Amino acid sequence: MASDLIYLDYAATTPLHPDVAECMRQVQSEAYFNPASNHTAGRLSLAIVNNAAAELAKLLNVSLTTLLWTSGATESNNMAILGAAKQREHRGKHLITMRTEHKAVVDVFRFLEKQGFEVTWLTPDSDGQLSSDRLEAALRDDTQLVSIMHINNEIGTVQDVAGIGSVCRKHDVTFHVDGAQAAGKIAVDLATLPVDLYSLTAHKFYGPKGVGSLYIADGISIEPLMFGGSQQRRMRPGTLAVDLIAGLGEAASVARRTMADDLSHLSALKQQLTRGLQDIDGLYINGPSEGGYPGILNVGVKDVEGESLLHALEPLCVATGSACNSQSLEPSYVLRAIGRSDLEAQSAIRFSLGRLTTPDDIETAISLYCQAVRKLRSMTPGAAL
Amino acid sequence: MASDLIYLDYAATTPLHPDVAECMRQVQSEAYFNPASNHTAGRLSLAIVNNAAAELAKLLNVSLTTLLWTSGATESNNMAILGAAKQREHRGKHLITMRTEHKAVVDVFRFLEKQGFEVTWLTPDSDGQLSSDRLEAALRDDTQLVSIMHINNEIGTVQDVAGIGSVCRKHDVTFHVDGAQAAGKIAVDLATLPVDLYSLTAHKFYGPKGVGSLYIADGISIEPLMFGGSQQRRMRPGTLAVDLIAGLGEAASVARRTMADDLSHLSALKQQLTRGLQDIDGLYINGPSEGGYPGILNVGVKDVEGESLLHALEPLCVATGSACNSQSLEPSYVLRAIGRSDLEAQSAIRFSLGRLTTPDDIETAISLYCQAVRKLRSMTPGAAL
Amino acid sequence: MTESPYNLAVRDCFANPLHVGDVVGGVTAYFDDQGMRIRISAGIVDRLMAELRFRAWGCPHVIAAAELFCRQFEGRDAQDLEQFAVGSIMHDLAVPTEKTGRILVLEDTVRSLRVAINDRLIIKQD
Amino acid sequence: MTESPYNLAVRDCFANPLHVGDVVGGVTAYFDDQGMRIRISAGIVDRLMAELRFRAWGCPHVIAAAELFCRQFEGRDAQDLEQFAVGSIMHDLAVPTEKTGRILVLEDTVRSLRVAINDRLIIKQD
Ligand SMILES: Cc1ncc(COP(=O)(O)O)c(C=O)c1O
Ligand SMILES: Cc1ncc(COP(=O)(O)O)c(C=O)c1O
Repeated sequence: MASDLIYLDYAATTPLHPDVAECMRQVQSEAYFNPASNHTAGRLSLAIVNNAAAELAKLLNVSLTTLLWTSGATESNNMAILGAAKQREHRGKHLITMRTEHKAVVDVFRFLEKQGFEVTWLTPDSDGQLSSDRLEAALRDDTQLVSIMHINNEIGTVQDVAGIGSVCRKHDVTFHVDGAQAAGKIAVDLATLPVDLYSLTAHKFYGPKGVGSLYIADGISIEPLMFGGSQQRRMRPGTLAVDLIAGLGEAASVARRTMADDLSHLSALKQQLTRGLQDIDGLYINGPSEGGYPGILNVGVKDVEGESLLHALEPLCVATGSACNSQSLEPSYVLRAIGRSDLEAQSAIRFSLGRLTTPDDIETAISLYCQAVRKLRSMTPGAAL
Repeated sequence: MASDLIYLDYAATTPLHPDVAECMRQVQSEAYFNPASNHTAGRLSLAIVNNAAAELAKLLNVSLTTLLWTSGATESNNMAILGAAKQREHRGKHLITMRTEHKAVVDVFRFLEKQGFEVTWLTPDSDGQLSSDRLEAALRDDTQLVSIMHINNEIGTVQDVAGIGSVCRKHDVTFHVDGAQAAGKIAVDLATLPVDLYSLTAHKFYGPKGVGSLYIADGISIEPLMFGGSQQRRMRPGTLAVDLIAGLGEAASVARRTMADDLSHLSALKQQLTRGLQDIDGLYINGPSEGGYPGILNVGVKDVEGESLLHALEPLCVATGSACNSQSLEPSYVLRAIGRSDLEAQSAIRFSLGRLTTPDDIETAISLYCQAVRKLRSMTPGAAL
Repeated sequence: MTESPYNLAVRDCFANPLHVGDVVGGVTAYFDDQGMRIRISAGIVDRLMAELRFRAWGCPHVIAAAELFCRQFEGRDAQDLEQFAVGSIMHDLAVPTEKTGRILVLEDTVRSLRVAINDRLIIKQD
Repeated sequence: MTESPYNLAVRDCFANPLHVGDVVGGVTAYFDDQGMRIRISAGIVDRLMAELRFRAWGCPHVIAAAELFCRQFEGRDAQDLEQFAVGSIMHDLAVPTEKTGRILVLEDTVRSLRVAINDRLIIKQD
């Protein structure tokens, strides 16, 4: 990367942790075999896969056999939601999710709507939070699936997964959680959380891109998304990418070791950033002012156009709205759902911080942001003279 | 890998070409960004993705916009077959494939059968070959999709894709080709071949595992398999794994340079192997005795049990049947389809050769095979005395 | 390899706008559409637009377009505004076609500026 | 890390079978089931199975089981065959349960060997 760039887009993707990169290199050169192959080399790769599964199982506090390898959270979400909805279709065709979910959840439910399912789209409060009471009120006799994300990718809201899950258990409703922004970043103990399906992706926590996992609690069964071959108990066919899986396992292991330090590092940086920006006139925080995930700070500012702000911020690499839809200029639907106007949503900038972010990076970010706002405001016509 | 192992299972998976490994390392450390991110870093990754697409497009002689990134041929096959079948459901519910297809095709059609589609399962001749006449005879007014693989993964048969494709074009039937064993290994010119959908996977031609592609000819539209986000023209969502994609592009570029040499290298080795084994009593070749892909030789031998043969062959890493189902002991359905008995199919060994295979490896393979057969036969009871 | 969505001209006009401001006592035109807002003011000396200033609220293309307009027409005869063409600005700044509507806001502003200058000149001639 | 589907005992019995062959003139039992074939012959000296030999067609577990049987019972009293237990062979060779049927072919062979030896001994006693 051009050395003058400052990367504050860790929620979009992270670099490989050096141990992960090293682990993958080793597997690529010494154990690149097909874990399904019935020979010594294949078994070497299979052992590596099993070892990685054990690492991920430890991170989530689950048993090894509850985890499937996928190509990422998008696939995990599709598999979980489509698979559960179809499997329990007889139980009812009512599904519940939130308006602030990631597209990889929203668009799956939109598809199911076209297939004859009925979806209730809950709106969270202005912090992005959904109370379990709100959820309970939305449940019906024919509700069979609820999908609520763990950490919001745009504004950092951490949902009350335990509370929402309990409500689902009480009503015998399958509960899926999109944990793409949470796994490996905050403690996720699936032995105690009442969650049936949990999606994650390695590249959000310093693991490789192109690999993720879906946790399927014991006793839960879903229809597969793909067919072919007997890998992964026929639930997800395809040659296992042993190096990617090893990388995910290593990233899980690193995350377990460093999670506490990561969180305090991020909290300090977020505080520094929040303080540095707070004196800007017309600045507001999108999302929770307290209690949110410390790696994400989303701010908007009055009377500044979003695209120009983003351009003026270069060499800061930050996001407007979700990384996944930042190529389009539509105002973020997440910000709209928590009550922002189109205009407000347009000036939103998501700073997402990570392990390699330094206080110097934050200082630079603050001063670039202040400058950019000043400059753009100085250009703004008041009104017709 | 333990240095005494001899890897002759290139059809299961291949090691990374050094240029591919190097390219991926560079991308991982310098351009690990999300190509969908709207900032300088993201655009750097996007340029790398576009560059890789250009390389793959050159390999297949197609335009860039016809290619989608997937997680591998399994996903490409599922997407192509399910997506085409559903898209053209109004046109008819009759589908055609072959009994010798890979599980990642077979099981998709089995699923479609359960969904109310009717599938004709064609049996190839004893070489594994399907003539376009046989195909044409099977077509009906309500046939909407034909899926025939390019190179068979177990026995190396190369299908007459041009002939079969012409028949499909003539009858306005969508034609999908599973090219997992062909792309990057033999010339595949999709500008001239009458193919609508073509699946491939990088790890079969010295690229990374966990990434593949689906070619969708201009004018062909299919339903997506997954939903979420606007990546890849909404056809395949999920964060693009820029390093894997770069690796696939690099592997395509290497393949273009080395294909002719690869093929003559493999032909020489296959000849050496065939000659070395030909004197064994009761030995026969499964698949085409001539004209097959030179990287694959599948042989069976009378009066020898398969599992013991495989074990006696260690440290040779070879496959019995397809890599993907070699954990189970069922006789290969591919060999059954070309007319082998269960017993014959059980002793089948697939040698699959690759760029790094040496004449010495082949010599060792020959002598281990001869020894193993001798030993096991010496143990065989004639009959009740 | 790093392809910016803004060409060099946009980046220069955006980073170094030389014409931000207002000409006090000058002729002014303002337009507001599509969420974009542009104000241009001209200081007229003997039919010449001796000074051109702009303020704009919009994406980098809109800001750069306003700046480029000022760079191109400052010091020229007010008549020359007839020659102003959105097409050439779109081309110079490689504006993506989906943003055409935004650049038309500049066109509207320039047209209204021309009218206002003509009015002023007519008044003066009277 | 490389876990073989065969434990050390299987690998040893398979790689170094010491009892392949036939005892010419010995007592012989043959069984053929589940696609497995096992023949065992015993050279009897004073009720002792002085020599045990096998031939087998089957997977490595079956071959190893036959070899292990010979190793365990060679030199022992024919009566001891009563003690032969599939369970202990399955355990020693860590045979996966789905292969139980195959090992039962060995049991059948051993049972038939016992009967044949008894017959021979009775004949001799006569
Ligand atoms: C909340 C959330 N869910 C799902 C995804 C999709 O993950 P991936 O792109 O790895 O499939 C992302 C990231 O893009 C995310 O932030
Ligand atoms: C013919 C064929 N099709 C499809 C596949 C599936 O490829 P992948 O495992 O990379 O998804 C394979 C390899 O396993 C294959 O040989």
